[in-house]
Amino acid sequence: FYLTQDKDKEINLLAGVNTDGSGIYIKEDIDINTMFDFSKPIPTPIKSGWEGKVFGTPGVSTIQHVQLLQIAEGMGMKFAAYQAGGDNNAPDTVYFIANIPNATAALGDEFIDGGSLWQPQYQKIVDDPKFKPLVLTNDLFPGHACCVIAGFHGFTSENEDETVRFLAAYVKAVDWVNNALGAGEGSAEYAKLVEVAKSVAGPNFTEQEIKDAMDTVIFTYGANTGTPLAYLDEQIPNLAESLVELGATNRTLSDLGFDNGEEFAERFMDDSFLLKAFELLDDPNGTSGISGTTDLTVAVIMGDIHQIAIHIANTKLGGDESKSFFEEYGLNVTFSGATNGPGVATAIQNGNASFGLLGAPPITITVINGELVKA
Amino acid sequence: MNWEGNAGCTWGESSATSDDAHISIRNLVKIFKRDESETVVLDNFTLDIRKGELITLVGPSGSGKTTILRLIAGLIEPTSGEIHIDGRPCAAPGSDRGMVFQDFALFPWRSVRKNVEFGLELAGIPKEERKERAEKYIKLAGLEKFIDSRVHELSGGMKQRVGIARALVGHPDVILMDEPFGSLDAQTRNIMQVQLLKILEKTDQTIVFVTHSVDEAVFLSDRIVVLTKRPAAIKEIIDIPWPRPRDRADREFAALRKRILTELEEENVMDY
Amino acid sequence: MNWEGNAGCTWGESSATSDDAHISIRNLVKIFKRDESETVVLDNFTLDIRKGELITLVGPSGSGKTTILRLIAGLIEPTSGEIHIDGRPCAAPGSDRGMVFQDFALFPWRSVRKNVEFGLELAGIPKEERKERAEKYIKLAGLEKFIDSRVHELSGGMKQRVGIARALVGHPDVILMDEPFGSLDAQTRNIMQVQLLKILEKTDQTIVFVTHSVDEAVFLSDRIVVLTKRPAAIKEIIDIPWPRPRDRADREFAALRKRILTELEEENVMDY
Amino acid sequence: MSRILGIKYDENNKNHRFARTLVIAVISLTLFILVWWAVSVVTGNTAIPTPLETWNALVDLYLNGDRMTHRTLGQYISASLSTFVRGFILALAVAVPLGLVLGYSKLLRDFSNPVIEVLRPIAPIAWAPIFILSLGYTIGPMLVVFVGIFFPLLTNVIFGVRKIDPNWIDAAKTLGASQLQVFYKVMVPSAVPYVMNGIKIGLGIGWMCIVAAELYATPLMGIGFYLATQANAGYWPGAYAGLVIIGVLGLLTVGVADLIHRIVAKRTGMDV
Amino acid sequence: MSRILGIKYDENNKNHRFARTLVIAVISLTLFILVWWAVSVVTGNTAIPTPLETWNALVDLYLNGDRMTHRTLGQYISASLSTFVRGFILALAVAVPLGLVLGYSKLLRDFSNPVIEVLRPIAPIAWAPIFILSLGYTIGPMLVVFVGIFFPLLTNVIFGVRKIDPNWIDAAKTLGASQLQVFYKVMVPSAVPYVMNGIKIGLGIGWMCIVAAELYATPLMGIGFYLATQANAGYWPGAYAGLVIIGVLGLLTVGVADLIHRIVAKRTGMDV
Ligand SMILES: Nc1ncnc2c1ncn2[C@@H]1O[C@H](COP(=O)(O)OP(=O)(O)OP(=O)(O)O)[C@@H](O)[C@H]1O
Ligand SMILES: Nc1ncnc2c1ncn2[C@@H]1O[C@H](COP(=O)(O)OP(=O)(O)OP(=O)(O)O)[C@@H](O)[C@H]1O
Ligand SMILES: [Mg+2]
Ligand SMILES: [Mg+2]
Repeated sequence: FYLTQDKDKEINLLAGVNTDGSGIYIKEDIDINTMFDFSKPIPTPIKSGWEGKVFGTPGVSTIQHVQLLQIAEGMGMKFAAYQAGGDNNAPDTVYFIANIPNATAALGDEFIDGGSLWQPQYQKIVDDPKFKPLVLTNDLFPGHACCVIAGFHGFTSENEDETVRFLAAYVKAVDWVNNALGAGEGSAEYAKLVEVAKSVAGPNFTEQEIKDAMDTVIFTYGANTGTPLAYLDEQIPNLAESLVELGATNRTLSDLGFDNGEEFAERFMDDSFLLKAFELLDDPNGTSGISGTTDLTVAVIMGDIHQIAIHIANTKLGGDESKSFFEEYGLNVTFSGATNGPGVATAIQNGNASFGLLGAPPITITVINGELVKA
Repeated sequence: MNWEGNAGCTWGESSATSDDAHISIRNLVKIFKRDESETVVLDNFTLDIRKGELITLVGPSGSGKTTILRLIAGLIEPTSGEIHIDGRPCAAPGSDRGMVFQDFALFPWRSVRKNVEFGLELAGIPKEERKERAEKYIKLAGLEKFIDSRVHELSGGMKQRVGIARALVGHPDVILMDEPFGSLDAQTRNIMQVQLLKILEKTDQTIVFVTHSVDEAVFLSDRIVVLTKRPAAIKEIIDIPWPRPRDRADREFAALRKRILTELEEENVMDY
Repeated sequence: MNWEGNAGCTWGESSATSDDAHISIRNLVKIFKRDESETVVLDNFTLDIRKGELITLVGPSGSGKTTILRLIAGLIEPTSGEIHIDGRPCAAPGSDRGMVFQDFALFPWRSVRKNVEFGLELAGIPKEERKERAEKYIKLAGLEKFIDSRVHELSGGMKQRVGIARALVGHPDVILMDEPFGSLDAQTRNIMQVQLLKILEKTDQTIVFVTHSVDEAVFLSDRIVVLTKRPAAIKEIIDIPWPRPRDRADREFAALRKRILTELEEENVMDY
Repeated sequence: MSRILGIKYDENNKNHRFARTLVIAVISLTLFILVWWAVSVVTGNTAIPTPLETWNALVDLYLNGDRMTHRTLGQYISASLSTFVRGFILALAVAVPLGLVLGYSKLLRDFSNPVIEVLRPIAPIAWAPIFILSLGYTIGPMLVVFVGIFFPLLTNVIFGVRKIDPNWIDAAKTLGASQLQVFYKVMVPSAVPYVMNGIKIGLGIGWMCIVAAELYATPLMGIGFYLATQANAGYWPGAYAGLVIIGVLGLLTVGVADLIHRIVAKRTGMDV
Repeated sequence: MSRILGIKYDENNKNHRFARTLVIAVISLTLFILVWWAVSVVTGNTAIPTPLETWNALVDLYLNGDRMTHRTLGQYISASLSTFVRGFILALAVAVPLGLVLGYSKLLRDFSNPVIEVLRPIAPIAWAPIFILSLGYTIGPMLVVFVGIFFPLLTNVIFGVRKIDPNWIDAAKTLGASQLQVFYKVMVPSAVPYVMNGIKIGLGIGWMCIVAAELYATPLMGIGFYLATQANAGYWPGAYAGLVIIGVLGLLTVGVADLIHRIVAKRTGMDV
């Protein structure tokens, strides 16, 4: 079932998806100012407010989980699993429940005092009287990487052309999304964007929730410069090192043969396809040589509008007669839905999907634990 | 086998002296219904059994022997007709009529002792007395070495002796035995017949015995009731006044045996 | 029961005429080992069996009768000693020696016909011939009405007749019968004995028959081998030249029965 | 009960018995529904929808599909069943031949036993995260079902082969069967009822596995996923509709196997 | 195998047999580990860790707890077991008395049967979303385990009461037992082995349920959660360590029940 060459089971980080776009919510009756000192440029957590509280996260290796972990550890506290019916009163401990991946789960859970989730689930939660917003992760970790596109090396190395076309269509979609947001309410593009977002998020969300949610997200495939993944180049080494340090991984970078995060990131990230995609986009005849369609499976997180661009890329924006961006580039894309980042990581890892959109931490954790790239 | 020439054992004697009907079966009818079909097993069956005798029912398979025993035991009810014991009608089963079953029907979760004590427990007899009486009968059955054994550790013959001890320990007036040795092999069976006579030696119980073996019937009985095929009627009642133990090689023995067999063969329609 | 006065049936005759050993058992030793203990079942056992005779082994339980049959069948191997059939040594089991089992050992997933055809199938006999031969023997056994029945629909006696037909249909030289009627009730048993004689009437097979019933042995056999208790030795070999069918009420019959029983009782140590 | 519509109930009439069963079943299920209804209304607990609400949810799902996921009932069911059937076939293909061989060869059995005993106690559902995450959503859950069915099936087949009456093997040998013929003419057919029994048990466990796997790995998009999302969304009638569907499918899979098992067991007269 | 260390292997020596079993088990398990290792190394598949990596993960979990959740192995195990034990006790308390009563009373059985047959096919794990979401993390999973154990236990107890040899009841009646005495002196004790058998089967299913419930509902924080998070984080040695723990606990729960069942069955001579 598995390809035996080490290189082929590698997973590489190919492009960005978004930064920011998650938020921490908290019970209505908890005083926000006891948990953060908002007078600092970056809000600073206050230990006494956090102690003993229970937070819901969408899974132990998701970015939301890791960020809460970083906050807790930053205050010298343990971030421990909450056991229903167990003893949850240890000193210097913040608790988590790691299966709160959506608004329904959060609103239905009897134990949590708060939690962290992506948009638009976050918006839905804070619109409910039970919870209120505590802080956006943008404000805590400005510009933090959130979702990224990861690719299965076994696929990308054999299908370089398709990979480049996939990224090109994706880049086009991100640009379209940002244009639509720029054009603002009232424009046809914006209306279309909201329509697609609504169908992605599901019937549980109101239009206003969707709009509010999209305002907090920054959509990006990477800065459009010579080194497109510059912001990730900056963050991934640090992320990898701190994940290991925080105990969020079971293996260390040296287990994989790396001396530090930079070395790891260098092997893990691959911007060559993205650069070629830019070339393809710049070529006015870029789509003329494409004949036929190739089938592709892409793993996504269900109901996550961070990943709205991938859905835009698969939508016939000009009506039923037109082609979607993917179709323009000769691709027939099927989505495989997972409930959280680790689910997507798994889909890529077992070759179920050629590409996946997921948070930077889950893919990094999976790659380190699975020794999926080696020095 | 040291049952030496004790010509008249207690029940042998009383069979000779008493003429009153101890168990009186009058016009018994028993019909089993199943869906559309009816089986008339007994149709106006009448029989008097004397106090203390060993009476044997022989008859073709399916003629209704077991049914008669179960009616006397009160385990089933007659369709019509009556059974009286010493003048009292007997309906529900009770400890006055003990029963010995072909497949022993011992309680496997109880030891030999506890099996024999079962009826005494039910009667609320105090522990000490229970113990004493059970031990007496287990000794009588020659099983003192196995008193605390589990039932499944015993051989067939031993099991049946437990069954007999269990039936006797409560001093029932009547003991009903339904082919008690039918599932034993031929040799064990012969030994058991002798053993039975030994165990019964000193009691005055009435025994109603059902067997397929004419040999066994002639060996054991005071009287043999030969039944017709279903519905069971009495073909003949044969008195056997001979002393015990009886000699199978004896001429009279063989002749009687032969005669009953011939009668039975007349009844048997070999329908297979 | 219409086996009328056919004084010398085929195998009866040949038992009288042939004197050569058909099956020759020489110095047979069989020892079963289990953990520390050894059971010496046969110790230097020697016996000659004539062609076409019906020879019966009787002996105390556990004396080794079944072991002898299984050795002849080749189902187990002797510790030492030899068995020859017509001069050829017999080691592995084969279709030249058929066997009839006490508990019938029919194949329940096969119909009566398919059970009887089993050996023919193995021998690769063509379908038509198989059918013909099987039907012949099923008819002989009086089971034509049940030819397509399942085994579990038959009575015990019918099952055993299927077992006999299955053993006979392949025309084995030797038929080994290990208490074939032991699990049948007394009356069915008697009927089966007569039936067996009828079925065998026209064949010249050698029958080695094991039984617990001395009565049965006397009724059926050309010769009776009385065995001692374990390790089995030959206590006596009794020739019975009487015609068949034999009369159980006959004086001689009863006397012989009695004599053998007495011999066996000497052997029996009643250890229970 | 004894008099309905003026007709006296007759326990011995087949039609009456059938009518009784029917009447009781109807009363019983009506009572069940009423009690469910009452509990729902009295507690006012939204997590206990009324039977009517459940029924409506079921009808809605059937007519309009799942609004939340735009999947039809048929898609849900076929997603569950296709995984299930593939796992079942795989288990059958591996466990039956393996079981036959292991039942036959003591040496192989002795060698494989420790491994089986080490792997068997692992709850099959525990393999779900490993198989699904490492092998994907197609092969992963299929293997979970496989593990669930494999062990009960294997142990039943081994048990079946070992439970074979040794007399059948002896009988086959004396009818001329070679080792190979004994294997496929005796062992294989006599193991069939045990295979069926193993299938029956295995299917029940396999069905539990697929439901559990679907609760765990939502992209399987089977009926378990539907139930979980409905419950998650707090739409209890939908959740109960899911329960009903799971029950019906469970009944179908295991019920069919049970039926086949009974027929096979009855036809072969081998009551497993 | 026939000669080791110069000692000839003797199948009939108990010590030799034991030594053989031991040697084979050691070889077998060693081979198993080696094959596992080889597969891991040859495929280079990270999802198949080597036995050593698994062992190290296990030791690490034991010594340092789970770094990701700051929980110890003991906490994981006690979380799983406490839910399991509570569900088991509840099932025992409900199913055994209910089964005895339903086995005894045909009328009640007839009434409850349709309801049981409607509820039973629902895979117990399917109740997990409903129970857990509506009743919370303490009572919810306990009820899931309860449902898993309840039905096999109930059907076994009913079966046991109905399988009672009717002769035992007749025997008890003729020894003077009242209806009530028949119930608790005959039916209850004779149902014990069936209760044990039901427990054995039920425990296996209950254990599956708790593992499945933990995969589904992570705040239960049992060993199933550990396994799932390790697999989720792509740390396969940890996931396999979880498998090992689940296997060991499964072995303990079901193994102990199996042992008790065997002892009870043996002591009572009732082989269920
Ligand atoms: N509970 C029952 N329901 C229906 N028919 C029954 C029942 N009990 C016995 N019978 C029928 O009654 C007839 C007589 O049965 P019974 O057992 O009394 O005969 P038996 O003389 O003891 O036979 P055997 O010698 O074979 O033991 C048989 O035809 C039997 O089928
Ligand atoms: N496979 C075996 N292993 C060990 N001992 C055996 C084996 N087969 C038979 N025996 C022993 O050999 C002795 C003779 O057995 P066998 O079955 O031949 O006696 P039998 O004369 O047929 O007895 P029965 O009349 O009870 O059938 C018995 O003590 C028995 O326990
Ligand atoms: Mg009878
Ligand atoms: Mg024998």
